[in-house]
Amino acid sequence: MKLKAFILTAGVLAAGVFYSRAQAAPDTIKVGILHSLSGTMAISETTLKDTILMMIDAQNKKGGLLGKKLEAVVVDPASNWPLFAEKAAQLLEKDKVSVVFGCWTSVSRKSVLPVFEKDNGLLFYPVQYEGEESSKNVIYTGAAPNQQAIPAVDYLMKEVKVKRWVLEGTDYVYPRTTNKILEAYLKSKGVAPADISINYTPFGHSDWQTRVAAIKKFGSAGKKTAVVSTINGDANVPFYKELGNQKISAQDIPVVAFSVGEEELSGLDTKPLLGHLAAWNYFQSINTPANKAFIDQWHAFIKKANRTTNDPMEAHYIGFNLWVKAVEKAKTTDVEKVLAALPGLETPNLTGGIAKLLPNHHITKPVYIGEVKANGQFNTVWKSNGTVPGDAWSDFLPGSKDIEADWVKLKCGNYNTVTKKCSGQNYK
Amino acid sequence: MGGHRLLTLVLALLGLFPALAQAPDNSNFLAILSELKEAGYDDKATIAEKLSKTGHPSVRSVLTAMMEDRLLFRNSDQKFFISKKDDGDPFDLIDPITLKDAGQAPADSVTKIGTNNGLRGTLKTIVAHFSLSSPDVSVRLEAVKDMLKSMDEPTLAILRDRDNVETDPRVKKEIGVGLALATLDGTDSNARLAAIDLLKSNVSQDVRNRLALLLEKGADGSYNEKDDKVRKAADIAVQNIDQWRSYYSAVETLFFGLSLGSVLVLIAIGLAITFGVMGVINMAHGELMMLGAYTTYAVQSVMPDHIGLSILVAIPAAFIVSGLTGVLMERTIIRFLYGRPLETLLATFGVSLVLQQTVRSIFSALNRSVITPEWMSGSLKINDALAITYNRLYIVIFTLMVFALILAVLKRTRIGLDIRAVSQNRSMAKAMGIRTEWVDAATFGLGSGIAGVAGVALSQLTNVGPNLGQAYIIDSFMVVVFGGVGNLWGSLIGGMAMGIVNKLLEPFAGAVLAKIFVLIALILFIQTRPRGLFPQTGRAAEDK
Amino acid sequence: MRFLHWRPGSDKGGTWLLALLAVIAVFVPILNMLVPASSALHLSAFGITLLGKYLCFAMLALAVDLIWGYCGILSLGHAAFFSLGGYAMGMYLMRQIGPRGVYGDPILPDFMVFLNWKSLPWFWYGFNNFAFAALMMVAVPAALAGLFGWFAFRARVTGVYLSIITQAMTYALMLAFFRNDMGFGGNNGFTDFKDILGFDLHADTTRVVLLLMTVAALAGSYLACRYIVESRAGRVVRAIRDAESRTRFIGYPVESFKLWLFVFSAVIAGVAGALYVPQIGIINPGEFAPINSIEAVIWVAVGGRGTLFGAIAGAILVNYAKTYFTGAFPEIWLYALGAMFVFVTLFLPRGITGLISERGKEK
Amino acid sequence: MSVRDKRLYLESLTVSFDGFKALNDLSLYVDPGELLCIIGPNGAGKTTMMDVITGKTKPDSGTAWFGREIDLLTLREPEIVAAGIGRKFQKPTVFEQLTVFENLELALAGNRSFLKTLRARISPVQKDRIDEVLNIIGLTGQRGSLGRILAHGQKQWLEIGMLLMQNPELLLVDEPVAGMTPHEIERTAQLLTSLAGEHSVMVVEHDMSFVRSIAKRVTVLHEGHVIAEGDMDKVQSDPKVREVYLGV
Repeated sequence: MKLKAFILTAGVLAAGVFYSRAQAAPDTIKVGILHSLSGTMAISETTLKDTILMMIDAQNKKGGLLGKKLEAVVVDPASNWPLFAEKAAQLLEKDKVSVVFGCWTSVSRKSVLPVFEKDNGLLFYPVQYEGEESSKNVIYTGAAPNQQAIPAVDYLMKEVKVKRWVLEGTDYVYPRTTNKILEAYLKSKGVAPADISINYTPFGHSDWQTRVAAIKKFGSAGKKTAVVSTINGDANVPFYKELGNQKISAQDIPVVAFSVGEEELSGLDTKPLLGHLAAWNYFQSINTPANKAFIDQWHAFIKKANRTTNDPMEAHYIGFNLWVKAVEKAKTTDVEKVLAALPGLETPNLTGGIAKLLPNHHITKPVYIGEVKANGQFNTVWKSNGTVPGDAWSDFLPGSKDIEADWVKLKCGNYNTVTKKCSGQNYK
Repeated sequence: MGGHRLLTLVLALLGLFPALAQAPDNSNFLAILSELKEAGYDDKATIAEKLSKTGHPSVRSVLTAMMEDRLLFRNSDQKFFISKKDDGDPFDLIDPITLKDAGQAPADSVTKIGTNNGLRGTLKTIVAHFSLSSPDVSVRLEAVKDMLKSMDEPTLAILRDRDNVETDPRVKKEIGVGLALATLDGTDSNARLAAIDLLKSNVSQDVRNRLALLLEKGADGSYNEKDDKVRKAADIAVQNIDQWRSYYSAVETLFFGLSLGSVLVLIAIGLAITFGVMGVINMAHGELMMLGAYTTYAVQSVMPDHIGLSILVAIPAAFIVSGLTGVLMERTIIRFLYGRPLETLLATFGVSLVLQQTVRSIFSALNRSVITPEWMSGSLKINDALAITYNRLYIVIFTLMVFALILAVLKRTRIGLDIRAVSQNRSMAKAMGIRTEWVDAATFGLGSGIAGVAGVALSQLTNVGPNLGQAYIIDSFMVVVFGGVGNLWGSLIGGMAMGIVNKLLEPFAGAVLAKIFVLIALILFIQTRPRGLFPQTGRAAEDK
Repeated sequence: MRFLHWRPGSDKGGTWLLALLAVIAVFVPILNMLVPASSALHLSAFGITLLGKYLCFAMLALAVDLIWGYCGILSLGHAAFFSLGGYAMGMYLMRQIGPRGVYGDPILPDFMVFLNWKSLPWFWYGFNNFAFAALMMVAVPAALAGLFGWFAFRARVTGVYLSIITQAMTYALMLAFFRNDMGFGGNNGFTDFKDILGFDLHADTTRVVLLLMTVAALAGSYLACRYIVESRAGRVVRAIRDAESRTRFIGYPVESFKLWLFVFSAVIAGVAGALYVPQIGIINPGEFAPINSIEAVIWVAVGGRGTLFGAIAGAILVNYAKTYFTGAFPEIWLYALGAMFVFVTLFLPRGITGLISERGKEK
Repeated sequence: MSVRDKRLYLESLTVSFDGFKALNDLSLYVDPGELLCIIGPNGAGKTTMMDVITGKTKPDSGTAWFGREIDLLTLREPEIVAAGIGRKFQKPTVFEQLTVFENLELALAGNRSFLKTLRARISPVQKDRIDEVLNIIGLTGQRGSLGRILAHGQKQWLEIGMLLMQNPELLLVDEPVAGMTPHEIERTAQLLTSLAGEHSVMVVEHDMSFVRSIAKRVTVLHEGHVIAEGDMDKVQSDPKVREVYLGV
């Protein structure tokens, strides 16, 4: 009866998936890594997986944590959003990890959020994002819009004297929200609606002829024009190539991007980007001892002397150290206790400043604006004095200006200061 | 005599007759230079102006160096130097006064004078004054254009003088425009009318904007421009210019459509052969293109000093790489699946997954940087309103060449004859002693090779990464089906049509809706012509 | 009850399937609720979700097999029907969130609030009512399939042409749903659901019940499909697959047979999608991706097309393999998956069940 | 034309495929219950004529009436079948994946809509009818075996059987004995003659001896046109026929 055999074996195998494999040795602390290793997002996320592996490796060399070794549990959500939720559940319920470092896109974070809140897990999210969120179970080590977008626009307004704005983005939640915030901000600075042009293109948009021609036209109205680009990953290369080919130089119409970093630059011909801008909280080119050490450590770990470092890597570096500090302070990896220990903790970032975890689960970050150089690095042209605290809820959006997040006093991620009600996660 | 004095000043600036200029005041020059150390970007700009006014022979070299991020001072003695390259460690130093070699200095022992876009812009204009005398016409042209960006009295003077000695018509024309624009600011009514008359044939946006200014009303509702005659003339001129510009932008849109179309055709031709002629639903087609793109990257990394040439080398290389991969696929998998096209869909899909992961393992998941050679970047300027980007232009031409080549191979050569024979009646062909096995392999290899060649073109347009293939596979299928399976002409016309329609819609509908519309149109079209634009009778057509 | 009758032994696979489903239905609640969480035998919510996902995909595979395996129509767009069913359910679940969204807006879902939507778009009306939503989960896929099929079959679009335009259909839908202006949450789609019919979605009991419903739905649609393929209509359909014009000449309205089957198959897919969403907890345009439809076809091929049981087995097996590999060898799972497809098409043309039945004959 | 009611009227039909006239002003009548043989060289338009009758091809001009009431040119294939015209193709096409019994079952007369067939069950009467036909075509032994394993001749008979299931008033039979063994040919001849009388039968065939063995009336087509009619001897003695067809 082959069929029976088949079903039985299938059943037996299945058991392997549904039930935890041999429980982890008790003297290790499991650290989950939830980054896509295949599919469209693998480009960006594999690096972050390696970053955490490096941090774990280093920590174990230092003798581990609470006298235990750290053990990485790597899974591949394959750039598939539902799969993110599934893998998150696997890490929390089956592998019983103490903390998870992961996600890149907003949708992947939104997809795992309910899982983390249900199983009361702990996620460190390392990428700049649109804000409008603060979960008890997530620590946002990437930049909120007020730590990246707004300073960049300020720079263009003050230093470059830009009068006319193109907000060009990929059609998803991060650009939509960021552009809404920027639009409101620009108008509050007295920019006429006619001098703001907002446009969205689909993911992986590769034929930019029409759009760039339109930008060129918009920019030739006699006023200094700049493009604020929230274009996502793959669509960038063709965009800049088209700019270059249509003879739009950084002197004529500078483009400031929020998602083009060293990693992306290493993957493209920098010629058409020369002089264009990017706003980040970290540049590999920033010359501090901490950064130099980090870069050397990275090269040693990845065994490639030309691999770049980038902003989300620093975010993971900060996040990991914050977690370690919290665990040491709480003397346990229990999520509740760690979450209680986290707010207020400080750890040095790589650019000579201090990253402090705020009650809203965001951190303080410096802001740097750099111009792209031929070697794929950034030439810093502006830096914020001191660090900027991350703001979960933008003051420039009608929906969210009344909302604040505070996990210390209010114990709420979205407390409405007008209705005095806490909705969302801790809805009463 | 003022003109003459100015001329000497100019010549002095140009550093042509240092003798005429008063002996260079080095100390003053260095003094101004050292102000740069802790100046903000705006101050740096004014300092640069001052430097240029000193008329010191080194001004040009120093400012150029500053513009190119090569101006620095030694931390130890605060002494200024020019470095030969903007990067590297140590720097090879040059003395800013004597312009002689001044030894080396490790990178961390010096501080660079930072610049930003704005500052570099200013520097460019200043340096432009020097380029005016360059023997190279294009450089002079650029120089004039740069100077037009910021017109002030001295610049104007220099331009006027240049105008007298300039011989090249293009440069002269540019200067003419510049002077005319300047005249508009003047008061002499006739001169201004003349200027407008000269400008109305110029379709550049800047000119249009300047003229349009004359038509604007002030806050009190009255025209800023009091002179009616001038205003009317300007009005006519603006209308004239706008007319031309809209005409040219229509032409531009059409070209956009053609170039998008040719990309679609290029990615479809290979499939038209493997899918159309052989009836193999090759889901790995996209990955074969990806291989072509990676081949381009590989070629460039072995010949980094001949980027321009590399593309030309990459084309045959990519053809071979993808072609051989195709032959391998055919021999090991597909030949067992003839007459079962849907099975080929599954198997080739499996292959595509493997190929993707392979390049990920070899080249990592990161995109690879394929450099655009000089001759493919920039655009062919037809006039101030219309410019056609070279890479697109070349791709249109390239597509047509490839297409013609395939057609020739299929129609004129022996193997082409065999291919058509086998595709129409395999058993008969066999009976006539054609080695169908061999022909199948060759056909599939050909189609795959073309895919590789298309990959080379794509490497110039978009990311070279593991996902390159998936981005294009669907479009290529659409094109082939739209055109009619097994009909190359169908693919050509179908692809072009889809491209043009898409681009005509995009300005109004936006990229997404345009694409959706094209897809729906395709679905409806297939209802009316269930076998595509050019239905083909034969094996592929009968396949289920 | 004639609906359940079948010639004994005519369909071993089916018998086993129903048995297996029964086993799941009995043991899952026990293993999850009665067995303490400490015990190694405890079935976590994760396990239940995973099972639920497999079974939903199995239903999708069933739908594909019904029209491909039995009628020879290769649809590369079935993910569209799956997703539409899912979106219908998603819209209901979004409305259930009510004031618990992060902005606390009693009516508008969060994504509408931060995109400054002032009021609910008309096509969202009624979705706060489950009955209406449930109707839509079936009606919308059916309507699309009906419209599309009516055009395509009447025009006698067949073979690869049909396959490709089904692909075009789902591709167009994907692009459309990616647009934030559409009012379906753009790229993020719907997520962060709270409860269904008043039951907390995160509670294990709810999840168990959802799983049981999925089991029932799968068993039901399996029986329905078998009823069809074993009826005379089923024989006509197979006749169409093997000799379409002949069938036409003995006087069967081939187009309407195709249309009925296509619509029914779309409905199964829609229900599958509707059950998928509350268990997985998210629906977004990615589900429309043509690649998903192709994968569904591949499940069927792996399992063995033309046998309902094979389709289901294939779906479960391939997805199990996917889960296992992405967990065990994240770096190389694509190799394994790819190799599997090639292997199956080359050496198991009739899929795994084909292999099994052949072995059966050899004995 | 005769005053008696004909079963089928084809009058001055013309069909041309890009220039080439497959049927050229073809006129032809079939009496009720007669067995008419159509002969003619390749490309004489025999198959095209059948295509017109069954609605597969629409003629450029001419009329085709089934009895006095039914204008075939206005009907679609299924409707024509329903009207009572059955066609057997040159190349035998039976449903390979279905059993002989199921093949015949599908051919049963009766409502052909999806929903009806979904609930359809075989009534005893229908079962008897199927057995009867199985008997006529001599496949009672194979009732349970799949179509694809039948011998060539058996497939031909099964297909004729499928026509009989719908008991059509007019049977179009295209080259029934091509590639048959003499024994099979003999069986086929008996089968067809036995059908005539209660059905009108129109046979297209190359095999002269076979035609002679069954035909009462023979019509000769050439270049889409009728050039001779009558019994076998008359036709064979016709000089035109000898010229174009027998080539003597």
